[in-house]
Amino acid sequence: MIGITMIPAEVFVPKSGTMLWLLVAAMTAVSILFLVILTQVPSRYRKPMVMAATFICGWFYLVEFAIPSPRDAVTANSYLRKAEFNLRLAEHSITPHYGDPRGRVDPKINGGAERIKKARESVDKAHLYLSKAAEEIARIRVLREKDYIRACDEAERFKNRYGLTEKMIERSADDHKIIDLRTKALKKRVSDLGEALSKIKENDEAVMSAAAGLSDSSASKQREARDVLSAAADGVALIRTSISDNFLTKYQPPASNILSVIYGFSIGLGILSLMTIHGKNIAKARPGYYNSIAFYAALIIMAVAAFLNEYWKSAPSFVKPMFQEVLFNGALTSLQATMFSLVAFYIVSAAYRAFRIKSAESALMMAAAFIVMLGIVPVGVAMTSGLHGNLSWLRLDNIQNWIMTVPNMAAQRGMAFGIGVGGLAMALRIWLSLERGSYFDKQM
Amino acid sequence: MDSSTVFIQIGAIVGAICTLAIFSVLFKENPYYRLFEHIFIGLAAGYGVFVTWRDVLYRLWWEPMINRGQWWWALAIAGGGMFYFIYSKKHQWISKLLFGALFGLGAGTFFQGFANTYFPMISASFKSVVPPMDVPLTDAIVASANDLVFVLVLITVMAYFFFSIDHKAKAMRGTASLGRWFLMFAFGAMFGSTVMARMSLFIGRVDFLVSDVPRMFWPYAVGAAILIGLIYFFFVEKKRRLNQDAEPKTG
Amino acid sequence: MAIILYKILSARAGKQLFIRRIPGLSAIDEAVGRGTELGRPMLFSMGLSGLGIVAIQALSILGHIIKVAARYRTRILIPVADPVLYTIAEEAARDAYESEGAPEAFNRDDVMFLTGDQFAYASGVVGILNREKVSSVFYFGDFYAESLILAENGQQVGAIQVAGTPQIMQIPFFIAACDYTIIGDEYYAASAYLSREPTLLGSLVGQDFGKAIILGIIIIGVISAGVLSITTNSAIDAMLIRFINAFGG
Amino acid sequence: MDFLVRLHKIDRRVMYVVLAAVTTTILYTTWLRQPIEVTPEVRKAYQTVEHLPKNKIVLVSIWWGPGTVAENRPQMEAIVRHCFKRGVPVVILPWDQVGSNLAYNRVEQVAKEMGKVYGKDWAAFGFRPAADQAVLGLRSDFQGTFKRDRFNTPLSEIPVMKNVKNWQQIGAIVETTPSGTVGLWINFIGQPYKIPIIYCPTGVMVPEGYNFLDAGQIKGMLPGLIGAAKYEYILKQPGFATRAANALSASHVLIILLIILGNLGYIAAGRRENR
Repeated sequence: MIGITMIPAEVFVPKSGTMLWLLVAAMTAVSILFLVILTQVPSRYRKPMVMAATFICGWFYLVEFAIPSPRDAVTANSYLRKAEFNLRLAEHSITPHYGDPRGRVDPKINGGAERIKKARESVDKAHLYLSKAAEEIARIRVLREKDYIRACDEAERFKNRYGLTEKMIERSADDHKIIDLRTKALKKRVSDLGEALSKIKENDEAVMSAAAGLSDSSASKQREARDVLSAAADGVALIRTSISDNFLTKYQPPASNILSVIYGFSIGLGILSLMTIHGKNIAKARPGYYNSIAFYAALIIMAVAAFLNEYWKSAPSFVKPMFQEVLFNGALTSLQATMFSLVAFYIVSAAYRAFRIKSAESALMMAAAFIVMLGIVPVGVAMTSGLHGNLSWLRLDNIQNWIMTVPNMAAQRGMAFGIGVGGLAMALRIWLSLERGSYFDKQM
Repeated sequence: MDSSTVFIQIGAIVGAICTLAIFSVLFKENPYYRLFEHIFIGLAAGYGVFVTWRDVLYRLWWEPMINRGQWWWALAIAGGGMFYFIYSKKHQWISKLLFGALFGLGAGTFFQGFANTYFPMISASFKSVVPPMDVPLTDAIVASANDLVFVLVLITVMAYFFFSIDHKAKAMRGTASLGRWFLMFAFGAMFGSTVMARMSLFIGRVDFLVSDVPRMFWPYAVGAAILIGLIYFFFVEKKRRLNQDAEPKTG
Repeated sequence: MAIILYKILSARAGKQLFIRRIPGLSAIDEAVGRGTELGRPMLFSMGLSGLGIVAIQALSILGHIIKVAARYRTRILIPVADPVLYTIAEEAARDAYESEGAPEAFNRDDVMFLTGDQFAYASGVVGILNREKVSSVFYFGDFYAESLILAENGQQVGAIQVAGTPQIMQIPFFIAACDYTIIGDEYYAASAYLSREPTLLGSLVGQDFGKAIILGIIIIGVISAGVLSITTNSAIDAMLIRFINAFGG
Repeated sequence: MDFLVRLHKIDRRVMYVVLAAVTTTILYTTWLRQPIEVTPEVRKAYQTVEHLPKNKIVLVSIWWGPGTVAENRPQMEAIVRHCFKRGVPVVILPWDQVGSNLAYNRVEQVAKEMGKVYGKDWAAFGFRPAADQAVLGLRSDFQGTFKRDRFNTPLSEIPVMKNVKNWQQIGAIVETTPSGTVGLWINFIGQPYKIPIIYCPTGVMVPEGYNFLDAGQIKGMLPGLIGAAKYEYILKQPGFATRAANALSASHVLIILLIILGNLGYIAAGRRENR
């Protein structure tokens, strides 16, 4: 990526040599100037500025998300939507029971023949829409390809005019074109569309083979057809999202890069905090100051060894194993793994204390934990492995499985909805600066 | 024995010392643990600095700016610099400007994630509670009973989380408390299902100590442990007890 | 979203709203009180939260706790795992002390950064819990496998502990080891419940409506699925499939 | 009665010592057997290895590190033992820095035990980042993608890998992993070339694994540590996994016992107060 807007705004040209350093220095000065100006902002403008910053930043992601799809893919998208709908309809027509993969539609009873016929019709329709969508996507792909080539030519001309060096430009691996943000976005669009095309073809073939199996009324064939149809419907839904990016989507990676860099600067704050606290401990020789010395030693040795290992090409041969085997594998990962394994002990004492039949609630927790704990280990499984046939559902491993997939899953989902909506409300309050509390109420 | 094997063995011994140090906290917080806690934080922080530089600042900032001539990246200093205004009493608000922007981004990404995460969960909850007709009767009953339980649990649990309805209200009392019971049952199940993974972690550490650490380490370790224990008891603990007797307890 | 906004605005206009009791949140004040009685410091951990709405909610709760603590000049230790959050937490803490008129009670060293490494952070907090003999501990934020390490150590030093996290998998461990645990989206109700600020209460009622809508959709979906299993009428089928599909992709 | 009441408040350190002692003792008790029931997914894995051709290599992919070594290493070991027993060549392919050493050391031990020679019967690569590119590359150009083994020896000098040109010389993939990485192999190797994949996830990843199994995308699975124990059971070579499974069972039973004791004490204490 050469620049955010390399071609239209010719100011943003990569530089090299002295000019680069001058500009970097100048931009640093501008940054500092900007910060100085900020210090002079009168206090009554401060709050609105913070609110505006919050609003604009939230807006970027919200709008990117809310705008459905680019102009060029609207038609293709609607075809795909129709195809998906018909696939689901076909799947349903040959499913005797919603959401249950078993059973079959018998053509002889209960309007079965009618249902199979309907499924065939729907599949044919889906096929039709899929081919229409493919046509449409192929058409816009050609257009985007042309755009891409044009943009590349422009970038090439640009490169020659400003004498950019090889290091400063990024080339795409396959066709040696210069890549900047715009060409990159176009290239991605072309390849996305190409991929969508081949995916459509794949799904279409699967659908047609499923259609051939539809008239076979055996349960296994029907189940196979159902699986194919449902997978194809999911596939089509995926294709729709893959071609639905809009004019803001391409700015997401650079935005997240900028964000990462700004975040990266904050590591200094954290380390500074650690170093001052431990520095004070040492300076004042507080009790346990030798621990702080150990902290400093570990921090410095680790950081120095890591940097040497990465960047010092002609380092003596002990540097690499010293860092990798002793500091990283030996010390750091052992400490992490052991700290993690402490949970094994704490889980015992916590269970012992908490699972008491004081109340219905803790008794219930205890019962569920008992069954699940026994249902996973061989000893527990062996306790009830004698149950066969009609009683096999009473086996501990089966009950354990049922608890985890039915009531547990449902309860987790019920909570997840609440947390999702709660988060949404919170996000909304933040975005519109409606949040209250000491931090947010303070005058600036 | 080549030199890399030696380093691997040194690493294993260092690992054993660290492992024992952390395990010692199970008995009591002690100077040995405290020392390794500080070393741990130091190592992690040191490695964190390196990773932040290599994966973020170098790759995304320094490299494009210096090697590819994208001089405008220097402007990021303005953004990063805003953090450091928290140390100034007078100009604190500048950091708030940055935080405001970051809050906004956080909120925006949540909006984006919301639909992707929760819509599929909604549609996956559409369970048909009607027994299927073309399968054996027992299977049909089981299937529909499962779906019924699922929907029931889901609804009662969601009902429990309504904040603006008093749980003392008649219609809510039963539903919400049923929901709470289901929740507790599910929590018990989650607890039970985690035990095995955590136990295997401990087994992993034991296995590490036994099969990866060189055997010759152990006599020294036991000797050192006894020595440290004796020193600790005679010097530190005795002194502490003496002090305790001498001075009245403070704070 | 529109409903939440509407409720916020109508609450600001002065409409009275009812909120049920949430035991875990009522316990916060009790825990702060105990810290004051014992004269030992308290600890507030946000776990591994990075900057996001979970952390902002945790900061709101922190603000409330500090306000109560500042009245009695009780120390509160805040170890943080994310450098950006560390800076914000420091500001939030300072602001809270200032708004209670006790800026001198704020000690910058009480807010400390402890590395972003999950278990290094846990080991540090364990050390602090034990050394400072904390009286009460609050866990609000994103917690993962370290939840039980922290909560059991807090239990061992005899602290009264209150926890809440949106990470569902960690709630059982907090329930087992803490005195009070707030569950699920009670987490997001916390700031409204504690402050009784009309804006927040309104938002809370808005959330209820949001959940009611989801619940309604699910009930309709379940009925549709049932109907789909019985009927063979193609018009109804098409309609219901359309409905179910609306949430599928 | 007093004894019962005391059960109400067992000191946590006593529990920790008992837990550590019981687990460790059982972990190193070789004669103990608990009834093990072999499940179909493990039997399928066994059958797959049993029918592998001897002229193709088995790629053992290592994603784990010290965190899940107790679950993933026995899985790897059980399958490697089976392969060695049948004379199927094994190649270790680590994507984790620490796991690279842990896996190599264990396989070396096993090889020594079973009289297998490095280079002839098995080989190992060093740690590699960027797994997706490597997997994409090895399908068409195995030699060019990897170039050298763990000890920087060119592949052309290692008998077992000399003739591996592309996917056609790969007999099976063994995926030992603590996270959702198996999709890579399924999408790029398993599905297009019909190369069997044996999936060895940790306990928490198991439910997801059954979906792959149902869809036929993997040809067998060792669900967690218990899966490895079951595999050893079929192999009739009880090893670490069997012992570790015993230890797990014991620790579960121990916890349940402790909870029951705690409740007995609680009831007893309640009675005494009432009196």
